[in-house]
Amino acid sequence: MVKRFFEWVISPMGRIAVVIAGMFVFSLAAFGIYQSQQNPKPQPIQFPHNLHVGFGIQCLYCHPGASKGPSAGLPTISKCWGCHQQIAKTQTSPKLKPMLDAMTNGTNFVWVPVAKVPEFVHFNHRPHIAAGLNCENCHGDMSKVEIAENPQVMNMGWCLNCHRERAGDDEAKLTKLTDCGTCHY
Amino acid sequence: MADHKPHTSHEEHLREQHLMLDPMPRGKMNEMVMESMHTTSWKFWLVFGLLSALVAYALFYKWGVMILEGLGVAGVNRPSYWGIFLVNTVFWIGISHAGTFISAILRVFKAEFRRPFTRAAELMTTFGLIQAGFSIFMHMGRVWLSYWLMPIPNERQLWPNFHSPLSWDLLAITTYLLSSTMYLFLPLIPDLAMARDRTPDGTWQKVFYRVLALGFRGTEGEWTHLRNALNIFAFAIIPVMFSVHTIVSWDFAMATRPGWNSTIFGPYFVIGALHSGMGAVVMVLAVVRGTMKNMKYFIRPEHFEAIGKLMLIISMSWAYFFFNDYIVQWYGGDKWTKELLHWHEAGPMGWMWFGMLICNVAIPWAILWNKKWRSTPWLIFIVGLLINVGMWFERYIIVPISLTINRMPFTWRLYQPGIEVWLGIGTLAFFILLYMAASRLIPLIPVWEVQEGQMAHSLRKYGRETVVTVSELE
Amino acid sequence: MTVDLNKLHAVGAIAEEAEGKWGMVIDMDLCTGCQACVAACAMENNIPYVEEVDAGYGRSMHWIRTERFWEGEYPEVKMSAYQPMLCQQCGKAPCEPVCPAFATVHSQAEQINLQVYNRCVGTRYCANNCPYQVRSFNWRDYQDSRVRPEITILANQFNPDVTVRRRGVMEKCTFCIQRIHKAQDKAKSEGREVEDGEFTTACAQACPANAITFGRIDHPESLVAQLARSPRAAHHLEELGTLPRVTYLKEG
Amino acid sequence: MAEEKALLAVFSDIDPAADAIEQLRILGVHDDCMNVISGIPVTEAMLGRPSQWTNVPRLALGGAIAGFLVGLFLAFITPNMYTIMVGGQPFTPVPPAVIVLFEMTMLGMLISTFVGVFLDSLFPNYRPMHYVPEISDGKIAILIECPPPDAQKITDVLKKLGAESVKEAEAQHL
Repeated sequence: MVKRFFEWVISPMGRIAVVIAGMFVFSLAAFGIYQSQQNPKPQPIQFPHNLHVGFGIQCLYCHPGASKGPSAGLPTISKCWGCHQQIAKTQTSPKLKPMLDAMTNGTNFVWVPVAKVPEFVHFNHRPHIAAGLNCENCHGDMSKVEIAENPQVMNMGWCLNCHRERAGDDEAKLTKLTDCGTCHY
Repeated sequence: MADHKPHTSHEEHLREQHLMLDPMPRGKMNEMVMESMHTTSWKFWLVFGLLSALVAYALFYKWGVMILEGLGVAGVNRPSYWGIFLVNTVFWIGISHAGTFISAILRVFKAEFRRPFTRAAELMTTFGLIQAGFSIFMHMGRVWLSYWLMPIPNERQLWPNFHSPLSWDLLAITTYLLSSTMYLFLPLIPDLAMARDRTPDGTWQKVFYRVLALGFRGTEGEWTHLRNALNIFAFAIIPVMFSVHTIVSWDFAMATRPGWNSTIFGPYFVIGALHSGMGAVVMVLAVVRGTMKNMKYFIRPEHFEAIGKLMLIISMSWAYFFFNDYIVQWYGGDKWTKELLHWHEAGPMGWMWFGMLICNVAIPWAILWNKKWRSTPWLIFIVGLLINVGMWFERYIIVPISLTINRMPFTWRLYQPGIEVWLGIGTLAFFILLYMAASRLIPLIPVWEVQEGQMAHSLRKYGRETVVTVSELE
Repeated sequence: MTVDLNKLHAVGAIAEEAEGKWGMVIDMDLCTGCQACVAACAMENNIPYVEEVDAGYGRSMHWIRTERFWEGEYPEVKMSAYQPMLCQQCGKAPCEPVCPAFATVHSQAEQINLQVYNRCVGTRYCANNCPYQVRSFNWRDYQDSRVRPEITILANQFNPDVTVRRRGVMEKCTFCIQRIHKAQDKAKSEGREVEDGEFTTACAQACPANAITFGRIDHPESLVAQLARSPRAAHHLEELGTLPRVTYLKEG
Repeated sequence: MAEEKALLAVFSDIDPAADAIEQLRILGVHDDCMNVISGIPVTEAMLGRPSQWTNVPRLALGGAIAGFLVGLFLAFITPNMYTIMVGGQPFTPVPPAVIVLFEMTMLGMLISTFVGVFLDSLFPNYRPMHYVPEISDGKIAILIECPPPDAQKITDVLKKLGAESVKEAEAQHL
């Protein structure tokens, strides 16, 4: 049996099969490494979400747009400064130096959005909040993460699963929530 | 040739005429076929090199430019959203019909003249479909997303739209391409085994044939499985072939456009496909006979004569269907259709309409009725060429010229081809290139089928006449 | 197993289709052919600026166009009325079933035709099959500043509510669905229904002669429904059975 | 298997081969222990051999059924996974479904026929096998498996019947 297998392996078809199998294993490994090595995107300041949420600051304090319109918004430096100017550590901490510099120079820094939908998707935060969803339903529990990461693969299947679940047996609601024109136009 | 029995001059004449009655020792025949594959002059390589350059430039470079820049580099515009891309798609699918027609329908009906050129015709099917695939992918605005048309499981549960004739088309062409490739490969296995046996060890050809021959020896079991499979294929691929071009015609016939919405389009397209396909087969056979060594033994005037007869019949059927399509549209009297018919004949491209009728009807009828003329390879080559030109005109009239006329006169505008001319030339060059490569790699003559036929044929005297008899091998 | 046709939207949908939700009435008596609607639509919907050569070759991409016809030979020319032509938002649209990728679909929520740009692969079958010839195809990357540097300054005026399309994608009038969504969202947040005349499409808003009226055609008391009941009302190519949602008021 | 001996007899024509098969049967060689190798499809009837069993038609039927089921899935199930309204048509119209069913049935049938040849003939097979290349030139070979004591007797009979060569079959790389 072993001998026959060996004979088959050295035959042309066997070699091709070995090469294909090798490529398959290699691509699987490469994909796995790629998946596990994605670091959170670098931000101008390595903003610790867990610390701020731990202080009891609400999500909507820094991202107020979520309850009003399409975009939740990312805070500007003056919003940070509102609290941080009263904190002594702001002046000394090396981690907060970019903010101090930016404030003294009058410049701003640009946060890198982590939860982004493609440009052909028109996502609106307001109806989602109005429907009773909480931030952590989509963005994960920020009291546990230090640097914000997107916990979901935000693709259309993920959106639709939730839409279908929440519509339940309500035909009209399902029609509205699975309509292509609700998000794509 | 190598025959020891005494025979009359009539018998000799029959032998000379019919390949099936002119048996040759099988070893020698194999030798001839192998020799034809290995005899390659500098002219072959010159043409091969030129065509390769043409394919690289006209097909791949130009297509790359088009993908990067968008379809604006082509000539398609507002009323004529489909241009030469679709013309070429229909044209190449049409060409591909000849292979199935010859090898499947003639196999089912046991038309013995098919034997030496079934493979040449089947190669046309596969290569023609590859060009059709190229043409249809070129036509797409975002070709890199073309996999969305395939039924692939996905997390959105979005599947192709099976209401659309294009989805049917995709299924039909995929089915046809796969099945015709398998149908090409199955009867090729014994010939690959033959080539493997006659190739010296240590060459790359040996490895090539060894891999492709799959270890075929010719045991009783192998032959039985192969013969059963070929029978199933021959019967099953015929409806597939008819469905393919019917569905291609439905791309047009299911639309709301005046001039397209016609119930006769299905059979009309199928006959048109056979028309151009047979023309193409005859051209290929004439070229193969003229340029490849030893092919004059295999491909004889009798074959051109037989195909010529078929071409004449198909040309008449095409004329019948054309007239059927025309008179119904004309008599129906819809104002847009009338406008369209007038545009076909008297518009700026009217020469094409008349050229189509001359190439597809007048010339075949004028030449093919004569047995001597249709047995002359160069003459029937020209007829085949003209039929293909005429059939290309026909598709051009159906696609961009008919699209010019719609129900919104404000948008009427004539179509002027752009980069698609290059791309069309590229597909033609690629077709010829593939064919040239195949002619040196695989036996163009299905040797075992010819040998089987020669075994089955015999001459028998009935009274004062010697007639050809065929035994039923299967 | 019995199939509930109503559940499959097969029977119910067709009956419902005949009515529609949003509708438009265009009064050809009032239209002066000023092209304000064309410009407004282009601004609202990020319609690319197609250069002279392409436009001259029949590739202008406007979602609404003003068709003009004349009768007779040159000096004795009689102009007929201007005819703004846009997507008729057919109830039974010929463009929809022919798309192999489900890129052009019927919105069951809004009862209009949708073009899903990101799903479009560019077979252009829908445009061929549209009897009104109102679909436009992105022949080139007209709006990519990497391809056309001169577009960079125009990029600032893009409407953020509408996708910027790229090459190889079909597009067409959407009845300004972004405005529909906005109005519905606002009304919902205030806990009410959308009122007639609360919003309108860009073309109707821009029309100086008020020739275009837009609104809920299924509310009999709305302005658009009243106008659509006018004896002058007609639909384009009605014989094809496409159930257009745009009603034209003939001259007279 | 070890005690069986394989002989390969090469004949130049069908007639002596058919005679040889008959003689072998008289000598007590069972039909299952013989195999005829030829370069063209010589039928079993010509050689007086029992007809061969083939699974290809059954596999083709199975493939057709599988293809039909795939077609049913595509035509009737997938449109209901994400219901999208197009042109006021029902989600699963029957006439287009017929086309899908037809194409998928044919595809399933033809693929399984093709695969059936591979399965039934044990293709691809690159192990060394009993073979002589002359077979493709028109020779007919009979492969006989017999107990070693009978080998000499069989060889003699076959030689007498016009075999061009009878030798112990060697497995060789094709």
